[in-house]
Amino acid sequence: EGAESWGSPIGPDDLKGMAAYAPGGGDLPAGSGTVAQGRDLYGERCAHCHGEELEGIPETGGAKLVGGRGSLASDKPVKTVESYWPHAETLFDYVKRAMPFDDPGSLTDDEVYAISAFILNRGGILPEDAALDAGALAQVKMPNADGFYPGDTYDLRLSWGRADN
Amino acid sequence: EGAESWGSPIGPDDLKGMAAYAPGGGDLPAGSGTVAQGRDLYGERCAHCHGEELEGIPETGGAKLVGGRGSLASDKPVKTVESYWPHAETLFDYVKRAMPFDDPGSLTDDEVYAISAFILNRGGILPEDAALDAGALAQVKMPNADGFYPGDTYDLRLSWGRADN
Amino acid sequence: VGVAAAQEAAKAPPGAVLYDVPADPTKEMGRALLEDGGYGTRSQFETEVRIKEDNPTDTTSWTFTPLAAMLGNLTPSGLHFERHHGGIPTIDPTHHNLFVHGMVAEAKKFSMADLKALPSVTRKHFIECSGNTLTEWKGVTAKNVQRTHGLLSTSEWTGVLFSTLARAVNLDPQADWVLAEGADAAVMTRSIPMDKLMRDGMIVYGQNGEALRPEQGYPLRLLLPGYEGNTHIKWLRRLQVSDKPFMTREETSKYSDLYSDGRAKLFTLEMDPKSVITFPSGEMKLPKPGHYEITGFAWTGRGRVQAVDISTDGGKTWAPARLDTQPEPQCTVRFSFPWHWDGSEAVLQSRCWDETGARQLTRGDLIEMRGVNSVYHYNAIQSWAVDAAGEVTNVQV
Amino acid sequence: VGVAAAQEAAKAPPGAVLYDVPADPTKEMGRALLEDGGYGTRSQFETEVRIKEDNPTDTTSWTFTPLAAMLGNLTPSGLHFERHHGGIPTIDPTHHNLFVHGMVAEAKKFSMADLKALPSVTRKHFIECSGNTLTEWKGVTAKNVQRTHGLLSTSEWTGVLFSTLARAVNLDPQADWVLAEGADAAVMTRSIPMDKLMRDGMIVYGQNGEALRPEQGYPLRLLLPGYEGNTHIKWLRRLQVSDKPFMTREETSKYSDLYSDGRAKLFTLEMDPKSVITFPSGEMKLPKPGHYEITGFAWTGRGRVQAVDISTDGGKTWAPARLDTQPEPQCTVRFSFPWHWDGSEAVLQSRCWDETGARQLTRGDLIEMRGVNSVYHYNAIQSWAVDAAGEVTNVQV
Ligand code: HEC
Ligand code: HEC
Ligand SMILES: [Ca+2]
Ligand SMILES: [Ca+2]
Ligand SMILES: [Ca+2]
Ligand SMILES: [Ca+2]
Ligand SMILES: [Ca+2]
Ligand SMILES: [Ca+2]
Ligand SMILES: [Co+2]
Ligand SMILES: [Co+2]
Repeated sequence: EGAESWGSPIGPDDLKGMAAYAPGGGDLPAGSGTVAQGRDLYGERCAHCHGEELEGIPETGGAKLVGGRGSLASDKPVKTVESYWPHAETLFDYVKRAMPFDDPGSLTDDEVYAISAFILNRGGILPEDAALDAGALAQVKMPNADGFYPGDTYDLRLSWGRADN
Repeated sequence: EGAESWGSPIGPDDLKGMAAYAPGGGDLPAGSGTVAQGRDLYGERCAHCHGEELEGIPETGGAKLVGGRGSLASDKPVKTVESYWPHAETLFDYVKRAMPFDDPGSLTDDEVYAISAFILNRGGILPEDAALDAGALAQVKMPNADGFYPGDTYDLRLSWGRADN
Repeated sequence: VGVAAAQEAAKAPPGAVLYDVPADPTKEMGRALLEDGGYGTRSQFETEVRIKEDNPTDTTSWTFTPLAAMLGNLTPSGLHFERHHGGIPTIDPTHHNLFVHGMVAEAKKFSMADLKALPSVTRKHFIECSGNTLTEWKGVTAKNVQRTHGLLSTSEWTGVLFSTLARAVNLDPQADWVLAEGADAAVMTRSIPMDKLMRDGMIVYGQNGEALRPEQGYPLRLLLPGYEGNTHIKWLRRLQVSDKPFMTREETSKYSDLYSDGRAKLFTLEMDPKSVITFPSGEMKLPKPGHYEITGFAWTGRGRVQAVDISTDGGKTWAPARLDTQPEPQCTVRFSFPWHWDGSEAVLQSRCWDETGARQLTRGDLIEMRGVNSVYHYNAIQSWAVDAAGEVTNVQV
Repeated sequence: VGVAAAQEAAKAPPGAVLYDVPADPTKEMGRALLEDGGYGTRSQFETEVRIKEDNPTDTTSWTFTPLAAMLGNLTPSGLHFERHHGGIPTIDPTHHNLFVHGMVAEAKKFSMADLKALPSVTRKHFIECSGNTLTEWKGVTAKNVQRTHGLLSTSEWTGVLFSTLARAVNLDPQADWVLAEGADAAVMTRSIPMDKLMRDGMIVYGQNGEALRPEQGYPLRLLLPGYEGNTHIKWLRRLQVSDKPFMTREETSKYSDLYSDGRAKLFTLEMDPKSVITFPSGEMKLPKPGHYEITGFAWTGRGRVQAVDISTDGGKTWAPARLDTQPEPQCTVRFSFPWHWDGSEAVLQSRCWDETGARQLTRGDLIEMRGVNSVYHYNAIQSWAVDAAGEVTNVQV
């Protein structure tokens, strides 16, 4: 009996409700939703924290979800889904897992597609008549997709080596 | 400012009520007490836990204080003040600091001399008419005074070295 | 413990129980043992507590460890800093499983009993939130060291090495990343490089000799020595093995570091060398000129602390500090430095190096390199000014 | 914390607070932070407690650490074993002083503030009562490892070296012994050899990162690495320097070791090499044949643990165990050993050596050397029998 006997096999239902949706979309679930559907859902489930105009409501902790494009190199960078997020799949993944904050994990896949479509529309990323499903979501190109360094770097001049004095 | 500045000098009253009475008697306090005085005090302050005959009352936790001489090498050694304690000063020191258990530290020096005299008398160490003070207590020779090894030893045969197998 | 006792307890400081204080404890029998039911509490005279950030909701917020009050190197479990994104869940360990699946030959689940039966390791490590000290990027903000550096705690952790589980599930050798997922309301997720997990990643159930505290992920958390705190997924329920990172919200929208050119770094995971003087520190007052022992903590995510220096003149001159504990990998050390304060103004600083040669930066160098919008990984040298009255304040020089 | 909360708390296990358990913690917001007032508690699912000896009075008695439930090497402060001779005093630290006098050039007192301002050290050490395992001298008595070996605990301790105080009081070089005295109702006293105090004796105020717990001597105790527990005077108030031992009641009537010739040894202070298997151990049951990780603790008062061996056949054959923590001076180590139980009867044993070469004795050797009336310092190899049903019991072989 070595390591192969440790733990037990995962049953067919064990992972039900557990998923993560990485960029590329291969893992995204079935289902779909439109901007129009998303507008209504957003109004019911999200607006009391994130604002009717997605402007954020600081007193609730609900972040601003749109705006801020072009601000990242300024003194006052505004980071939102629109301005900062590199991948649209992350929006689906996060809303599905953690939102609405006051009833987490309560949305169906269709609802999450719809709400994501609405947020991306209000961020000027999708047109008003857009619909999202697995394939469409994976095609979305986010405005800041190229806004990240390719990897970590060592700044040897400043960070390494003993100081002079 | 080195170590010499750390802490502060001890004031004249700081150590009041703090003492320890080591063998030799040089530190023992003034005062005195007789076996007869001790008998009464013992009856009032000690007997309900240690027994009228100093036989101990297990339910109270009060130890047997006399008897047990000659038992130490037997299967059932009985350790008491009489049979085991090497120094009479220790009796004074301990009763003064910690007894009576239900009112610790409440006895005067005279009372402790008297009670010590009584316990040592009942242990066959002092005569019925004995009195104790600093000088007399330091002279008491306890029955088991020589019952201790001079120092710690290493049993190399058994305790040291790696086992064979 | 009866209701009367509980009412009495309600008047004591958190974590303590009130008892009468005798005038002379040698003249009165003390309290009996096991009045505490068999699990003791701290002294009623000890009042230091975690304090919380003033956030809109206390279910996504953080609390700070009272670093200046710490005695020794460990953080008492009751004072370990917290960061929650969906509150503190209450999880029955008999129903909790860890699922390991994805790029593995045999997907497996492990109950808590399974995990506790596997070979374990016990190691002492700090955890630091990569947001620790973030208030100081744009200027002096926090007033004391609990607020400037209190998202840092050190514990003895016990659990199973990730590599042990990797053998059990027969890991695909092509795998490069693992998604770790928590069972809280945030269903927190982070992608972890396989190299890290295989080197020293741990699945821990023990903290300071007992089970993890609820706030620290009871019954199970990920422990990634030296990595930013957010990656040490609490209430761990799932590890999904993959060949690429998942780009979760936490690692893109949140724990990424914005540079002044408007671009950001992802996956800045190792915590940089850092140190801070905890005595004297902000909001303290030195009663009079004389001898003081400057003390503090130093740490690095990259290995062991190599050395700590102290300056009392705002960085003009430096002298080595004593290390008062043995440096261990990814663990805090305590340092100290004997100082004669002559009553004139002084600026106290500490800086450290680690065994890789990485050093703690001056504020100027850090900002030259990173700008002021990075949010995370602020590890500049901290300055405390002592004025002629002995008042100690947070300054930047 | 209000009264209602306190009433609720009264229903939780000691050291815990009861919360509702959601069916799915990912679908419901967890509790907010700082509901605990800023000092956390253990999980409501953790129920292990200290248990007490059944003595006539609970003010002179002891409690045992639940060793089999310990995760890691440290003992949580709330589960540290206790031995009190006059109950647990409640002492206000602002009124507590340490007096150092006798054979010194400058008798001094040190307030708690004085002591905390001095250079400190932080070290991890076990404390073991020399009465640990005393029930086993005359035959099998205790049923589980909490009762057989639970007068053993390990903590990180912080405080001032005795040698630091020795400089401050200008110690007389002729001094050979120091009386240490506590401020409890027993006014506990022990004489300590100067060599020990000058080598590594500590005056500690910190335990596991915070102040000493009340049961452990708050606000101050003596810490003598590797010495029998009774010498680590709690609630320490006085150190009287002398050229001879004081022959206190504790060190003559009590903590002396009677040999079969009727003579006794005084001042047997160093704890001998000792180890014990905590899993599997007495009163446990192995559910079925298969793979088990044997685990336990080893320790020695003389330095570091060198090695641990395991036997599964009652001492006929031995094989080395893994050391799962780094040996440190006078500190426990965790060991483990992978064992395939084939379902037949087995007798499990561990034995250890320390870096001085001292070894843990068989019961036969120990009794040959010391008789059965020594009371203290029982360090024989412990045997746990596993029967064919998997039941584990305490045996002597
Ligand atoms: C009761 C308040 C509340 C409601 C309702 C709510 N949110 Fe949120 N939202 C929050 C809070 C608080 C956070 C920050 C969570 C954290 O700290 O991790 C957040 C974060 C987010 C973020 C991440 C923002 C970023 O920049 O990282 C997104 C996207 C989001 N919410 C979308 C939604 C959507 C879509 C809905 C409705 C389906 C919704 N929220 C409903 C409070 C709310
Ligand atoms: C309320 C009960 C009680 C009373 C009253 C009491 N004792 Fe004790 N005595 C005890 C207990 C309990 C112990 C053991 C204390 C310990 O565990 O350290 C003890 C221990 C002793 C011992 C040490 C025994 C040994 O062999 O080590 C002596 C001597 C002693 N008592 C003398 C006295 C005297 C003299 C008095 C009265 C002045 C007295 N006691 C009153 C309960 C009592
Ligand atoms: Ca009294
Ligand atoms: Ca690869
Ligand atoms: Ca880096
Ligand atoms: Ca819900
Ligand atoms: Ca000498
Ligand atoms: Ca010895
Ligand atoms: Co980072
Ligand atoms: Co001894």
